[in-house]
Amino acid sequence: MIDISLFVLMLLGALLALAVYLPLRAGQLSLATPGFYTIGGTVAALLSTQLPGLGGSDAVYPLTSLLLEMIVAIAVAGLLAFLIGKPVLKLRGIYLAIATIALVEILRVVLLSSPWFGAAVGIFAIPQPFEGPEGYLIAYGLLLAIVAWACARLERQPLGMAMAAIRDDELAARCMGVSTDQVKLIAFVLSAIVAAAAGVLAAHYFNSWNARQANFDASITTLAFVVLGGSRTWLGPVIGGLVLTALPELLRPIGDLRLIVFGLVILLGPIFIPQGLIKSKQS
Amino acid sequence: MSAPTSTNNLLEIEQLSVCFGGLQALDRVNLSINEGEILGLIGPNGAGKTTLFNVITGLTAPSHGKLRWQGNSLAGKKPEQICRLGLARTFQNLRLFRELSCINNLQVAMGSNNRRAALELLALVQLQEKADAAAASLAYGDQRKLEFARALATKPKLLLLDEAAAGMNPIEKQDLQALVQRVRCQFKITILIIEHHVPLMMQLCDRLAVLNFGRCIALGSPEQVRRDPLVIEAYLGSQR
Amino acid sequence: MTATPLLELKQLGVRYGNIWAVRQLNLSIASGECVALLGSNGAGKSSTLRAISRLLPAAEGQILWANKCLSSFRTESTVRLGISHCPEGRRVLAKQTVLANLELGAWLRRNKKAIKIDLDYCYQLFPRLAERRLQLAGSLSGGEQQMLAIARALMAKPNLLLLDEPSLGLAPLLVDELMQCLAKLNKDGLTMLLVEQNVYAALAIAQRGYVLEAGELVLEGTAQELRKNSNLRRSYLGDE
Amino acid sequence: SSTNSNAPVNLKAGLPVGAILSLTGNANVYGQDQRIGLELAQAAFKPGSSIPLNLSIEDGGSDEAGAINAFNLLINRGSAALIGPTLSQQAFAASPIAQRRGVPVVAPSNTATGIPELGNFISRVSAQSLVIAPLSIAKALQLNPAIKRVAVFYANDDAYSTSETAIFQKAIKAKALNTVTVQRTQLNDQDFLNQITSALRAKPDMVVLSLQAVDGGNLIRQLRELGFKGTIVVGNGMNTPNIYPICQKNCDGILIAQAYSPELQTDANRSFVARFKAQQAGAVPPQLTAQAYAAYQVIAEATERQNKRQPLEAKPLREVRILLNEEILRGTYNTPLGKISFSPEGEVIQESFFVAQVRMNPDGRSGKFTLLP
Amino acid sequence: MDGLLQLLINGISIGATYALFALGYTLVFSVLGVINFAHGAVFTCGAYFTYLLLGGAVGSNGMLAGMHFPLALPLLVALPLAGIGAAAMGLLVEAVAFKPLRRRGAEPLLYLITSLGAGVILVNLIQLLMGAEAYALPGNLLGRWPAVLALGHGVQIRTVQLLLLIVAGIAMLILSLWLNRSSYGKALQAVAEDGTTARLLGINSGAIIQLAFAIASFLAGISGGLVALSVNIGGPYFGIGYGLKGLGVLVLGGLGSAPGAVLGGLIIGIAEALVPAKLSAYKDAVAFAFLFLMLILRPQGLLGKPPMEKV
Ligand SMILES: Nc1ncnc2c1ncn2[C@@H]1O[C@H](COP(=O)(O)OP(=O)(O)OP(=O)(O)O)[C@@H](O)[C@H]1O
Ligand SMILES: Nc1ncnc2c1ncn2[C@@H]1O[C@H](COP(=O)(O)OP(=O)(O)OP(=O)(O)O)[C@@H](O)[C@H]1O
Ligand SMILES: [Mg+2]
Ligand SMILES: [Mg+2]
Repeated sequence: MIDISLFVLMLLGALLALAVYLPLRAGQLSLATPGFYTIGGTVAALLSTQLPGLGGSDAVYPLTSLLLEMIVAIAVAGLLAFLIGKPVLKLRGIYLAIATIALVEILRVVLLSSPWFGAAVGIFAIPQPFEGPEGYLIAYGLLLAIVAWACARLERQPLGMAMAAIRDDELAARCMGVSTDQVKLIAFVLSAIVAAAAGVLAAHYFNSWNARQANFDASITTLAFVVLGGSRTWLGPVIGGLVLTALPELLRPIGDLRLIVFGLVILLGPIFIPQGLIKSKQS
Repeated sequence: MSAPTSTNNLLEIEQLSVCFGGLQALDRVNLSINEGEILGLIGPNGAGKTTLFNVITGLTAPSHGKLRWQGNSLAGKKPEQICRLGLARTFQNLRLFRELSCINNLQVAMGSNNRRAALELLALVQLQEKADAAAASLAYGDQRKLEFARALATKPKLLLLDEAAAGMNPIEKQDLQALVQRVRCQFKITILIIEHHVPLMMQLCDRLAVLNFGRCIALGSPEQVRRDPLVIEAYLGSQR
Repeated sequence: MTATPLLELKQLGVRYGNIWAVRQLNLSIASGECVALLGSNGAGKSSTLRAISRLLPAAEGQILWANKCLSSFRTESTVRLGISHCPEGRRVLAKQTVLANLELGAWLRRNKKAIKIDLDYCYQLFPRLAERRLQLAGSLSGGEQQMLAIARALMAKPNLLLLDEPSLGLAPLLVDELMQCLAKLNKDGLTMLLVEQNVYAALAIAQRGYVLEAGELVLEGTAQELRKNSNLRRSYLGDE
Repeated sequence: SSTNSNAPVNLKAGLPVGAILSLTGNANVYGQDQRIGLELAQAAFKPGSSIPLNLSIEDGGSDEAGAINAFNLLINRGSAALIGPTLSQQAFAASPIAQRRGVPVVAPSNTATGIPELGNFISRVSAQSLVIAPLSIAKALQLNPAIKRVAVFYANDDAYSTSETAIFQKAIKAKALNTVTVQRTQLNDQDFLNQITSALRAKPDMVVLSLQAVDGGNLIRQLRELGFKGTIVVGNGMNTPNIYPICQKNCDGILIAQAYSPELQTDANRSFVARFKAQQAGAVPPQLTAQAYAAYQVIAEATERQNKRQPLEAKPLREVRILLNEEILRGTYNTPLGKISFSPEGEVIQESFFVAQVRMNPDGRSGKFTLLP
Repeated sequence: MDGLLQLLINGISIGATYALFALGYTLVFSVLGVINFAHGAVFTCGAYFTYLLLGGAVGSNGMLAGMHFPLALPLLVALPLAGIGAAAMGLLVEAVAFKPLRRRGAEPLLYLITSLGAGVILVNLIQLLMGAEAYALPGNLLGRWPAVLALGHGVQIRTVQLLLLIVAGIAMLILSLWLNRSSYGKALQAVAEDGTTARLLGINSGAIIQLAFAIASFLAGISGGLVALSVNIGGPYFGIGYGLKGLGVLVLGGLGSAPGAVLGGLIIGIAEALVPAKLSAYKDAVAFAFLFLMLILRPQGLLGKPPMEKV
């Protein structure tokens, strides 16, 4: 019933959800994920179409080039997150959310308006490293496995616990010796890296890339993944991302009512399962 | 180069003042805490005790005055840095990591995921059975004990306890007293404690400092302080 | 004592998830009485009060107010009945001024003059609040917040006052004053259910008392009986 | 569970054909117009064909992921050809999938440069404004030779607008007119005060705009209200009667570049318009509806011809797709758009383009495109 | 000089729309401490209600195709009625997306999602019933008033926008009086800060929240109608576009402050207007960059109160 290409998008959804989850674990409602995702995609699109040396005109785009793109995108997004994280993470709660949305909007408008990034049309004819969706499935599966494994590990490490402590009470965490600024920044940078890596693959998978992906809707939808899945442990966002990405597709048979039912799910989900599909151990 | 100060002064507070708008919460307070002692801080409500804690732990910037920790200034240090220097505190209004389990609360403070060590600390405050319960689900008194253990988990040299015995009944207060004394010996730490329950403080503390309207009005052994007319008038009341 | 109690708990049970905090509690308060509810940490005292003011549902048993079952009432309606609950942990509205907190305490009352009189009474009871009337409640010291919480509960001019550890965090002098004042209020006809760790003080003003242990009633009697009860003395008063 | 493309094509209910339309998301208006066109075409071509099309319409949303999902879904269901997607951006993402899997795509509404070049399986019936835009500028000059100063508006984040305005601007330059200002807007803008007051300060005689229908309608209304009296030339994106109620009496007199005119007097168009009117209470069909209809017609007629030449029955799906694609590109079609055929790349070759002038009825809410000779 | 004046006027009149939108947001924020993402959809409902009440017919693509309200009401009647209709929608949103969560004492994050869900449902319901097409209110609603008023020196303002500005001003005045002067204002804040405590004080927080939703949605309904008068209803996503700007405006002015919402709206409007024509494509970026800088420099917004934390 579910098509391979949908599986690919589901894995992408899970990755983006993890990117939202990371700062949220540290109590930071950052909605910048689609921005870093777009940056990752743009880096990949530019490199693979503009740098002939990478093998963009080969029949099959070399995996090493893909890896290289990944590294560049991660570096760019990570660096950017590091630079803007410092001032931005001083903001709290909804203010942080709005500031990050503002950044995403700025990025979108600038990318859509500058010819270097393909302007309104975007960059297209992006070379394919894989013959079909199966390749992407494996690549995304690997990426997700790595990120999920890292998150799971992180949660058991002092850093992960410090993140959760900051969400509960930032001030108390500071008084217990947690360098909250540093922890928040790490979470933010990690999130940017995950999103950018997901974007690199997406640019190839989508054959084309434009900055419309970086919009407010996307920010909120990925947040919905996390909330519905559960925001206390890594499995929550993964499940949320998988389920909510698949849902609109699974609802196709009901035709015009599909988005209404989708809306109902995200309306009723938090009401009936306030902790999300995956609960934390305690309480 | 500053001359080395006398070694047994862990923390020195000099001419410390704090203003909130027009309100002088602390007024030229001088106090030095000796290594290994239990120093009690008492005074009427709003005298500035918690504010003093806040200044020491870097949460409130002093408007005036100096803090010296083992001879080095604490000026401009962030709370987390101060904590890592070896000053840990509890909060008057309980600030646990409410969603985390008791054991995770301690692990955050320890900065490690060593379960065994955390369990030992929990056992110290008799909460080992609640190890995996969320902190928010504990009764008030138990939350206080957990905070105490959490502060200990940072391996402090100086432990600041704000109203450590609030919400406990007399027998529990006695337990706490024993616990504090034991902790001092076992962990070789110095303790600065705020508490309104005077009998407890009399028995527990080596010295008592009394704040009133932000000023230190008395400092000395419990006996001296108990007899100080200023203290009786401002804090103890005549019947005690 | 009058024939029908003002408040009656019949076989009350309260639980959090599947943990029972209170079980099979029978308790009654006659109009004009002051009843103390005692017990150690986690005994279920606060949970009992929360059930009465309907912050928590009664998992079993009944709560009767003048023979009327409260189970269909919401918290705000219990206030309308005249039940005023001064909760554990103060819960002052940190972002509003002291005055606004007090005014909100009288939210259901319409008689401006009477409100003003009570406001003055509260200020007289706690002069510190009068000094701080325009300060944000969140910036008060712990004890000052406690005063505010008590004063706010009084502003509702209740028929039944539920006090959860009112002396918590108050300086000794103030505890004495508060207890005297509560005694006077009770003499003037205010019914009270008093949860206190300060057992001496509580039994000094209460006419009767109940003792809970791990959620179950272990002892009840007049204040005098309780004061004399050796078990209680041993386990709660800390007498040798 | 994808259909094996080596298995014989399933003709039980007709030749499976899929359509991917933006029925939801912010391009939903276009998708809805297109759906009507496809439904009309189904009714028109099914009877009397030896091998009718079995059309399934799927919502492609208004973004790339949605289009990709719908493309994959329909290809896996064994579609022999596809119609869609609605937006050019979506085409850049989704059409290469069809190209790789050898499924012919006839795009009904992609106008960005580079779409047919995505591959030999990709063609379109939606003409770019290359021919029309200069035509409409010429017409404006013919109506008012005094025009010297031109203000240009376009939505800077919209693929269609940016493509078309480039053509317009070239045409303006070619006529030796003076472009006094170029104002950029954003796709979802509704209020254009700033751009308009700034443009009016440059005292243009003519305004040329490339915007989608709703934005364009708003802009024209505000332009007129703020006192612009000169000529207005609008692009292809506004070629829909939906603009009448939007700019109301302010629409009167605007010149519009059309890839489709309801006034075109051919049999194909007359019967199309009649069908549309019958279904839509006498309304006039918009361009998007006509183009969707034409896309369906292209596939239906190509199928019919191919089947006559070489019955498709029992042929492997893969081969059917290839044959069908070749036949699509080979043929000439009498569509409501006029006579069309395809370049080898798949670019539409359309004979008739139109410049129409809007004439509003006195009620101010309905009007008519009158063709300018 | 006149050019600059015109730009200012432009900015103010565009800003008035943002301000009106943000006022409703701010009211809900002041009681719940959360953002109601369904606000944009309620605003859209207001616009469609106004259209229908004015006698407009449903276009061809919706389920209600061809239907229309039997009467064509005058604008002054239709607008308040649309406001009431929107208020009803707002109450519905509150009942399904907010109340159940409040009962459970859920964390604020959840409200964002449930209200988003409610918004998605509303938008798609509108599309299902009314179709995706654009609708325009009749052009002659202002009666004898000209479409544009000349203010002298060649400076002009569209009459509709003047109207919007006036409504925004009045709404702000009433709201801030209500929030700051009446005892309801305090109760509202109490509910926002700590619902449990508010209930312990006898405040019927449910009723207060409903009241706030009703007022905010009424306002949204009226503004939806007025904005539709100014720029036409572009489709079911009409209000969503304002949602994001409104959010920015709200934060710029300071969460929970009615004058802040208006000030923020005007400032963003003017900032956009002052973007030179050449760079007009970047005007959204400029507005958001401005917002971003403001946040960094003054995190609590222009008129917001700085957060206070006592240990
Ligand atoms: N941020 C602030 N703004 C204004 N006044 C403040 C602020 N913080 C504290 N105060 C005032 O400073 C005084 C000292 O407060 P502090 O909390 O230190 O008292 P305390 O001695 O701990 O009292 P308690 O025993 O009641 O806890 C109080 O009167 C309080 O109202
Ligand atoms: N929110 C909660 N979730 C789960 N369990 C709880 C919760 N609150 C209290 N409990 C449990 O219910 C029991 C009774 O708690 P309660 O707060 O009523 O005790 P108490 O008598 O008031 O104690 P204290 O004197 O410490 O305030 C305790 O075992 C406590 O752990
Ligand atoms: Mg204190
Ligand atoms: Mg308690």
